[in-house]
Amino acid sequence: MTDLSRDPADERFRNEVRAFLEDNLPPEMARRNRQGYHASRSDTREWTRILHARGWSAPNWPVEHGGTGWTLAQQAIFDEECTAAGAPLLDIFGLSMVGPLIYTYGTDDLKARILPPFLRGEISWAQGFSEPNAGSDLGSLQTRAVLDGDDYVINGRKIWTSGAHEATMIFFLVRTGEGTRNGLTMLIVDARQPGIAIRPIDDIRKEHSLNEVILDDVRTPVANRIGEEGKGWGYAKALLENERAFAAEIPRNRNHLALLRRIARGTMRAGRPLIEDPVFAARIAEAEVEFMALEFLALRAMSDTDGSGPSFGSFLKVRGSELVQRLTQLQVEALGDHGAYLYSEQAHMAGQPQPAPGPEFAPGVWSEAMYRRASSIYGGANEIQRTLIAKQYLDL
Amino acid sequence: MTDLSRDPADERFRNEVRAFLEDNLPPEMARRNRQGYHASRSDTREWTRILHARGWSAPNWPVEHGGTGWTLAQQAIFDEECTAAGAPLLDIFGLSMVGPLIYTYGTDDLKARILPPFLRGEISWAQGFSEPNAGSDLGSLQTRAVLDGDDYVINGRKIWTSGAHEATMIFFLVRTGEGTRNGLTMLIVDARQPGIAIRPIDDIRKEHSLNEVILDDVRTPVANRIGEEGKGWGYAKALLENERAFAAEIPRNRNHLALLRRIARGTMRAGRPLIEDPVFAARIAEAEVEFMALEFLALRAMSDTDGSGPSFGSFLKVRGSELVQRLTQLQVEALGDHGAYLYSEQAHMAGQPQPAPGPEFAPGVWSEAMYRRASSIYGGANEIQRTLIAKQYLDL
Amino acid sequence: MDFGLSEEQVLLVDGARRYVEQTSDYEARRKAVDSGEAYGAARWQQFAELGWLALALPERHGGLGGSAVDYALLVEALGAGLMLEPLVPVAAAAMALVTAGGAGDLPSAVAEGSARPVLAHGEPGSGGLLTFVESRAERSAAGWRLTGAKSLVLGGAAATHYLVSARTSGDKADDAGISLFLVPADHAALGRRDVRLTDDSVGAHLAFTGLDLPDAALLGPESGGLPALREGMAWLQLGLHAEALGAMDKALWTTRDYVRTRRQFGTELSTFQAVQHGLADMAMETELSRSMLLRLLSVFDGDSAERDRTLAAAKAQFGRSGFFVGAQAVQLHGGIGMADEYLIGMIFKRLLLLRNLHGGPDMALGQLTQD
Amino acid sequence: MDFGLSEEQVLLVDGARRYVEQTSDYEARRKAVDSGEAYGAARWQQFAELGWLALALPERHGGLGGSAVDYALLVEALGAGLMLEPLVPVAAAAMALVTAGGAGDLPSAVAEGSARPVLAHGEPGSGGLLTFVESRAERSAAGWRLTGAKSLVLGGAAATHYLVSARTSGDKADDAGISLFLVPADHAALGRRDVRLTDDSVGAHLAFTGLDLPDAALLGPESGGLPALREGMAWLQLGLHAEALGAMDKALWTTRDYVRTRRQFGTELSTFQAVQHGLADMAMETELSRSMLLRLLSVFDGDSAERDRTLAAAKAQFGRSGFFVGAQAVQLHGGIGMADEYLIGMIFKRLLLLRNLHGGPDMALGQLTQD
Repeated sequence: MTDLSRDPADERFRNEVRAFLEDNLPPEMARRNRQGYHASRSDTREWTRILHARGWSAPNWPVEHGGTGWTLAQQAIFDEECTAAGAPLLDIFGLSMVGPLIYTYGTDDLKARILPPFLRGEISWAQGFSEPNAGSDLGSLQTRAVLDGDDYVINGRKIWTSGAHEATMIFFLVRTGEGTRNGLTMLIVDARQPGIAIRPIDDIRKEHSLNEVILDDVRTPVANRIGEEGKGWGYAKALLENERAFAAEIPRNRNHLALLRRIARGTMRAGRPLIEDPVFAARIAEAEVEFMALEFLALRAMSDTDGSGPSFGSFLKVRGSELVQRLTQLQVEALGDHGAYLYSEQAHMAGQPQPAPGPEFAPGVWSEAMYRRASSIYGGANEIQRTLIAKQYLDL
Repeated sequence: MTDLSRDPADERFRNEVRAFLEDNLPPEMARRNRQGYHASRSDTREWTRILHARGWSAPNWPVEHGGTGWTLAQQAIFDEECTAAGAPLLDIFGLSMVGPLIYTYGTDDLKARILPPFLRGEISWAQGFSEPNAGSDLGSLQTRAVLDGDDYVINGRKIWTSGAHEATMIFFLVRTGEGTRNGLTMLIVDARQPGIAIRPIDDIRKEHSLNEVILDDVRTPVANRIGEEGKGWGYAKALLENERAFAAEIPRNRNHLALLRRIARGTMRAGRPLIEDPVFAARIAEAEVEFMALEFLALRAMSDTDGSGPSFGSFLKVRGSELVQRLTQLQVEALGDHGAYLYSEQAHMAGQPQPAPGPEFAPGVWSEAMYRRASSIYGGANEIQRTLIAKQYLDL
Repeated sequence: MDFGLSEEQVLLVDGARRYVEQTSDYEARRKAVDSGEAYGAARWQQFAELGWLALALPERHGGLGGSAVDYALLVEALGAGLMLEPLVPVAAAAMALVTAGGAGDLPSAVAEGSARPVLAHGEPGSGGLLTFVESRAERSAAGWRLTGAKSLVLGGAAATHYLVSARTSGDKADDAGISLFLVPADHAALGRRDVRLTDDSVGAHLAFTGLDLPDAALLGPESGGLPALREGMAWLQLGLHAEALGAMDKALWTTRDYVRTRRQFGTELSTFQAVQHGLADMAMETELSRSMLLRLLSVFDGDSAERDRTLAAAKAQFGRSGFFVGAQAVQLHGGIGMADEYLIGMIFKRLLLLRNLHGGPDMALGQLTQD
Repeated sequence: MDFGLSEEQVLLVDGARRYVEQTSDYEARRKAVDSGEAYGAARWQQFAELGWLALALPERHGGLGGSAVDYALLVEALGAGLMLEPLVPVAAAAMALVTAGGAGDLPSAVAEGSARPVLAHGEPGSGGLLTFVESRAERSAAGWRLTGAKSLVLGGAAATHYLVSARTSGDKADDAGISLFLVPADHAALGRRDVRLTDDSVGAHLAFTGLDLPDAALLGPESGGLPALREGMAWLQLGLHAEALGAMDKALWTTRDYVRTRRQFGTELSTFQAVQHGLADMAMETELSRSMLLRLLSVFDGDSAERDRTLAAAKAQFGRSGFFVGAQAVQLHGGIGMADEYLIGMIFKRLLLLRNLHGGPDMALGQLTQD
């Protein structure tokens, strides 16, 4: 451990990010995104455009592909400051998932057609992996693509496709052959074309974020294939592992911890502020301890740039998702009666009065707590992550 | 639910038991057994003799075999009062395990030879099931008995045999044929004979309770077989299920809860009694809630005398063992510095001064907490109980 | 003790189960919610005809004189259907009215289905402390004048009357000084806001800014409303726990059935040990909760310290178990557990709301530590 | 940040690991315990020769001037061997002496292996509150007169000196008023009781009933001993956590190896998903604890509010994780986990003792809530 201290250059960078946010993040956008509701695609695109003007719209990409070339510490600081300021989340489907696959495995033509407009905020992505009969188990995907001249023709059904209704492009994992590991291919498809039917699925919050996507003779050119045919399983695995490395969601959890304290300070319980209840305060402290350890585990994982250490991706996914669930559940509990009132996302986004009374921090809390129940399900359910730890880390 | 109220006759019975204990339980014996250390075999035998004079030495047996014929509620009250008064535990290997097998499946000769002296406190039992390569998995037992004239000749090794060094008889599950379910037989063996070597295994408390038992051409007459040859698996299963029905250990857990409160009241922590610390008080309350629910689950299980309801044996085993572990762990924690001092069982039993300073409730607490780690291992580990619940209760 | 059901109880439970099976599919519930109505008026009339609204009321008030056990069995069966109708809040208020006396024929009207009083007791800052009442009632020329606010009034949007606790003397958490007032839901000066709750039911938030009431609005003795309030809140909690038990049981067996058919990695989900053990834990939590409810019923008759203690223990037990069972059901279902159209999400939301009601399980643990 | 080891650190860790492998088998430890000795004098001399006793001491006190990180790495490696020697308590007292000043050449004697001072700070009722000191020192003709008691003095039976905290002014939990005194272990009037602890090590319980000390026994400023005490206790906690980490890591991989070979129901234990997930949870707890230790090290230099906060968080983390890992290791081992002769039980007992030290994790959580 040559150096466990913080780099002073990082603190200068933090100040630079802060100043940028102060000058460039539209206040009304910040208001919309500071609570539990999720960024609209239009906020995300607008914010991407603003960042692009500064060259910051792909914080985790290398410079040669239009990214910032930042260190992992800088990326963490950027995330942290953006989250705290209320900036909308960027399009992680594009930034952390399909984008790196394109610049690593894609043809020059594909890179040139897709990456620049994405960096300018002109593309919104969705990810089409899960199917009605294949959740965490990608080996049993059945949506099939058949080559017809210069096009693939795709037929099948995808489900739980977040944001498909607002996406302009979708990357699909489809079957082009038999077998589990050599029969899958990754294809990019224009989301707005005949043959693609998008059926909304209201989620547990009664909001529309999930979709079923029915593909009926959908065509996409061979030039939209990522890498080689039959290698999709490997790309998907790399992508999911990359996702898990960020799955501790340190910036989000830090914000949730701060919000929890704010709620506990602002809520009276039987005549005193909830934060003065020693039992509730101990529950907050337990969550904080978990956060403090998890943050350093994430730092360790990020500092392992050459991949020589053990992979902590599944550790971060399991504990990060459990922590976000615990924190949001404590927030709902702390709200007391106001945790049982249904606030409206539409009213919040439009800056209109809420249908239910309550303090200003109440709207969005329950909604986020509900949404986060999915954190332990998507990207490989936590049960599967534990099995992965046993197999990969413990070599069982 | 024709009646959820308590039977007034039960309260009269409770008073009768209390009076008996007051008159008949030797105070010095009560002193020895009121703390976490376990009853010596001689205390157990002496107490059995005392109970036998009143006809109470087999509280859970039917009258025709020398038992009391009490209702399950009466048995529960008897256990509760005895535990609270500091009476030593009776020999549950004999009372709850091998005894019922003998009077259910044994020959008249076997019953006549074994049951009366046991009821008079003249036999101490040990149970020889586990082997070095078979813990919860009885199907892979290898100790073998071969018929030779009117005797079985037994060779093999048993391990984790509690109390074998003080037992006068041991009931063994041994292999008499091939196959898992039809190759095992249950034999009663005189513990004090050449060919039986008993190697003490000091346990985690540094006390001698466990043993390895090596059987080298040990002979026992065919007349000491319980039931039929090859049916031992079925008897063992019945016995373990019977054990689990009492595994919630309601009297013990009730006593542990009371002791926990006593320690928390008697221990100062940074200038105030620990019981006034709201966080610790909440931990006690959580355990009490668990106890209150578990007690009624045990009552429900016991009231199902015709076995028409679902079997809650594994429920009680899992939650009873987890509760006893939680309570004893909280006791050690509550003791503070005195939870780290090693007190001597021998000194306690002999009424001599302890090698370490501390309040009168300190000795025995850590010892019991350590011993209870085995509660979730023996009689089918809790992992196996959960699988049994899935298979039997949930039909998975 | 005898935990077996009597013949009458078997009939009662079977009837309620059949009703739920025939009328309470989740698509119908979703439609009712989307229509925006606070409760099903036609269903309420059926409840009355089936005798369910009269079940626990004494015969002198037009009731059937059923026991708390009968009531809990009925509500548990209905709980599996996640009813939107405020049967439990209304029954609780009716029992409080019976204890307080003085509301004329109102309990009989409850039994018939024509009146739906509910308790309006909790306040934004009370956090489940029974005696924490800041709302005040003062003598006025006309009778009484009420000031204050009541939050999360269950069944509040469907109610015909509110049974309001207000202080006529004493300080905010004193035992003495609480009085009960009957306020008609259509009182012109009542500040009432109907609020959709997170479990899809509709409650109300009430504000009184000098609301005038006649003398007769006071129920029971002035400043001596606590016993009736305590009785009503006890019945409310009993009913909510019984509802939760029905919902937990439904979640358990629905999840069991799901993992038996759902395939992953070439085999049924049910063959994975992690799934089996997750379900075993759900089963244990459910049966421990049922055991706690039975314990509560064994001491339920008559106001007593042991009943209060067991109420607190039941609150803690159901809070923990209900949340665990609901969350685990969502987890084992995966994606479908997160969909609005599916019953598992509905059950989870209901159990979460019940968990955090009345100060949540921590408040209950706090009550248990006071002895 | 850079979490990689320097070349010197790799050598240090490798050396300590090799020493543990070659000298610290569990049979040897059991024999040492059964012999009744408080520590291994020969081993202590080896520690001195290897430079381990000098590692973190400043060069001006005969030390090697190593960092807290170096120290933690060494102790973690030794922790896997569950050493009975009081390296950590002595190192902590030496750092307190360095901060307090005024004990002559004592730190150099520590570095050489000839002196073994330990902190005698905790009292039967202090429960881990740093400033809770009821022992008192009063001016006397000879210098100072000490009255009070100290419990659970780690390394207390092997010590040559006790660094005793006592109040010279103020009330029992005041920040100001604590002074530090050096008491030789062979002081004739010292009431000392060596006590076997539950992890097999030997501590001491001290009683002072008017124990006379010379003027020079006071270390550092009168009534201003808190900074040195705080420094010593911080090093003590750091060392105990590093030891715990080594033990947890050992328990994890020992259990992993065990389930790979142990067969049940016709297959290796390691093929059961419940066993795999139990081990995965052990791995996560262990690595989270390691991460917390690294976090503590990143703020360890210099007395600060952030260090105090992180010390409290580390205490809570290690308390929970250590107990979980130890208990889970016993559980997955089954019967052998309960045997005295096997290392898993020894590790569990050590981790349990560490968990409950200094008021346990709840005291630490309480400290975190004060901000």
